[in-house]
Amino acid sequence: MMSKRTIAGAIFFSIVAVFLVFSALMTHSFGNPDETEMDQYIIDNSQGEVGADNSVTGVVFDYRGFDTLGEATVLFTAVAGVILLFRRLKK
Amino acid sequence: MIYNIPFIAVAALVLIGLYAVVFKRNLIKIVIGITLIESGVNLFLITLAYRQDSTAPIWHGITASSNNVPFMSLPVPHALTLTSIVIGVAVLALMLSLVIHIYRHYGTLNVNKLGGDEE
Amino acid sequence: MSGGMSKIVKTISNISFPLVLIYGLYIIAHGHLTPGGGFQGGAVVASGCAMILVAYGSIWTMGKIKEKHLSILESLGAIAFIGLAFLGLIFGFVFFKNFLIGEGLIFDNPALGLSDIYTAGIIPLMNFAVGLKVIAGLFAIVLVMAYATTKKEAETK
Amino acid sequence: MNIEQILDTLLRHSPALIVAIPLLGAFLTPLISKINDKVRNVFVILTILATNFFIFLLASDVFAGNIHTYVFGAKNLSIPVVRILFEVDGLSAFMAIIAGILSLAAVIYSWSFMKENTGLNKFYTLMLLMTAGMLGMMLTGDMFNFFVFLEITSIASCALIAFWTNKGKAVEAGFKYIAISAIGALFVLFAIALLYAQYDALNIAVLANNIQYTFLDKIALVILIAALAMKAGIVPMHMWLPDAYGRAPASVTLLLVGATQASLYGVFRVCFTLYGSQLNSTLRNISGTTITLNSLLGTIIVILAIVTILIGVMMALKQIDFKRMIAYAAVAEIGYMFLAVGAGLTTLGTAVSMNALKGGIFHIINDALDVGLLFLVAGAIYYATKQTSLNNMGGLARNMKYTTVFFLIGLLAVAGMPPMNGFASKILIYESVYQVNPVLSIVAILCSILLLAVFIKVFHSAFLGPEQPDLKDVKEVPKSMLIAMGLISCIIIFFGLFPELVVNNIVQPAANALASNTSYISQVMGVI
Repeated sequence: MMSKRTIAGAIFFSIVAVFLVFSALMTHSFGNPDETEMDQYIIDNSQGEVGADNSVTGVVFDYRGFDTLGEATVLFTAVAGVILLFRRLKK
Repeated sequence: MIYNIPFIAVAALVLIGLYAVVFKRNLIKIVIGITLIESGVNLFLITLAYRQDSTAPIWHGITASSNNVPFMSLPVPHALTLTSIVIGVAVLALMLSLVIHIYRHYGTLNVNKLGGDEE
Repeated sequence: MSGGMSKIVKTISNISFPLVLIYGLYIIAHGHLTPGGGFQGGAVVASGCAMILVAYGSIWTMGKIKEKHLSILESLGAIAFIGLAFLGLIFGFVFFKNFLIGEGLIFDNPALGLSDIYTAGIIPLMNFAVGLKVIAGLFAIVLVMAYATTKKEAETK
Repeated sequence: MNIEQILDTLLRHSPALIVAIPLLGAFLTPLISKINDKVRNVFVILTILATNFFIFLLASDVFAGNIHTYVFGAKNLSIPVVRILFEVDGLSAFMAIIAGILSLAAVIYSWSFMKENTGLNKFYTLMLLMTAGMLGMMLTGDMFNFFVFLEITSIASCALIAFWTNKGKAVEAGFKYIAISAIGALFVLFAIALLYAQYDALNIAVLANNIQYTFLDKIALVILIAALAMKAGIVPMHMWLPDAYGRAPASVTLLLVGATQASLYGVFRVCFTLYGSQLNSTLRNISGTTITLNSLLGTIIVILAIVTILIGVMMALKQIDFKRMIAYAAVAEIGYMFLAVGAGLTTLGTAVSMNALKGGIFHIINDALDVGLLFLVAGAIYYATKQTSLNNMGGLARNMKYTTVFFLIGLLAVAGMPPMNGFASKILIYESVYQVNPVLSIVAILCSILLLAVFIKVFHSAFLGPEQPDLKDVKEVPKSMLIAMGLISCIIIFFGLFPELVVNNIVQPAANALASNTSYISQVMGVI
């Protein structure tokens, strides 16, 4: 006997499964991306513009530095949250 | 040619995680399911970076004007994955602390047995 | 649990902790040259700290360092990071501008095109700021969670 | 430098500063709070005030017709767009104003409301982080950056929902919220990766310019809308919302309203800007009638909206917990916005559509203010009486005069009665929806009347009626809470008295931004 919850879950699960399998099959074949304009620009220029041998670091701290600020903020938020949750409740 | 096997693996990972989230009743298993979905998405990002016969996007002692410039994989997905992993750690830490609190209050991790509060 | 693990474990972790520390700092410092960076190196150092925490027990560790000190360290790292971004606004006229590149001061772009430990503008500085933040942040999370769970166990016994 | 040049420089940098100032404030709060509590509270309020100053500076220029872009780390845009950029158009500025007002009211309110609790340093840090996250979501022009800010907002709000850790229900609500939002955010990331895989771009304008509407794009569209609508509390996935709204401290709930609307903004951005140029494309021809994307999408949204309104109102009728009742009313209000936007989508390009969009957008700010005010009143009652159940309240009007007035204002505004702001926007929605389908309009009006009935009942039992013996010496709440409620009430009455002014100056630019995405794209793509 299946509960209502299980049935709803199964429907949701199967819809997502169809979507995921289709997207896995329809994506460009592995190793042959169609467009690489932005990434090729970064590979070619990261050494000259940023001065970093490691293009990934060039992306992380320069081209997409604002994302890294957000990422650092996420960690900061998590630390603040965990300390808040385990605080002493009485003064 | 391995065609789209890595993408199928992504779909499989995400689906296993989603299965745990939807059908399992134990909070720790739900948390594991969410981290599995996250690994699947990270794997998807990192597979997008690969170009056939490419090396890591790091210049070792050569410049872009040298003769034998290596063929490199795409750097942006690497950076996105890095960000996504750190975000995953943060979410995991918070979820586990909440699970600890829930266990303290109710003495159980079963979702069905929660509720019926003291208030 | 409160007394930590056996003497062997404590000794071994004492010996290996400096190595882990050096390795993590190396990864942080070479972030713009080799694979790695502030986050990865910070995670390595934080795992070394977590090893000490496991070996000695959370109550002993809490006696040595409190989570509020770690929280302040983390704040300092975050302020250094966003402060560098604000310095870009002041000196380079754009938020997050890599203002040391092309200025001829420290951490400039080398003429030959090959980068080294002293190049890449604010990236090495940002790596260190993020590294400090990640070390303090991850260690604070582990410490607080471990302390909260052991304290509860000790109370129920 | 004279004052004009300074203002000009500030205006140019304001998109970055709007997010950077609350972030810097959040990082400084742990250090500032070493001094003492009062200095910390003043510092937090000053930070939010500074943020608000920049928001209004930027918004005043954006509403004059300019779109601002801000590239991080470089002076000018370059093609290909490799850097993150902020792009502020009418819709973004409009949403930023909401977030600014809500966060200001929330921090002022917290001063007295949270005074008795421990852990306030972290509480204020998280409030600032949540504000920064919301504003970042609203201003960003980059898909991945949007995801990062989405995560900041949801992590901060989850920790704040579970603030009262001694109550099991609060922790449970926090876990529910983080689980739902983590899964939602991961699927958003998956959809972003799908888009990246095809176009090698993350910038919204670039993606909107290149989008082909392939099969993968359709999948990405469905995943994005479903995940963001889940976070916005649309009906099949609204289960987390009453719990989270009901269990969080009142000032946090106020910010949560803003966070929900930031997700709503995400839905609008995806539908109207990212896929905006594809909205008129024909999907299928079935025996002479063409089905276009906008009509299909609009119909789905309208159906979801009607169900959302019905369920919200029906559940609100049953509740005896004050905050949960308001939370279900909030669900219904979100339904009204979606109703208007769905109606606008089905008739895209006509005058009716423009009116519907205007009504929907005007209703976003009205909903934030009305529901927010009611939550603050509920918090005030909890502060004074320590009661949440409506059965234990009675005769509060005798001792809490100001709170009663604020509740009356909120009640009339939520139910859409003149002369409040809710009337101004709901009448726009009814008119335009009536032209799409009269039945929908009638259902919407009926539900609105039911909402009025719900709150009249509350007003009668909690504020009038016989005085409860144990509530005899209830006192009026402290000044800071009254100031926060008064601030919101003033804006509500102002909007209600001069709706034309607001619609023409603030809502119209936002509606224009929804109706066409060409200026958004050309701002980035047309530079070179």
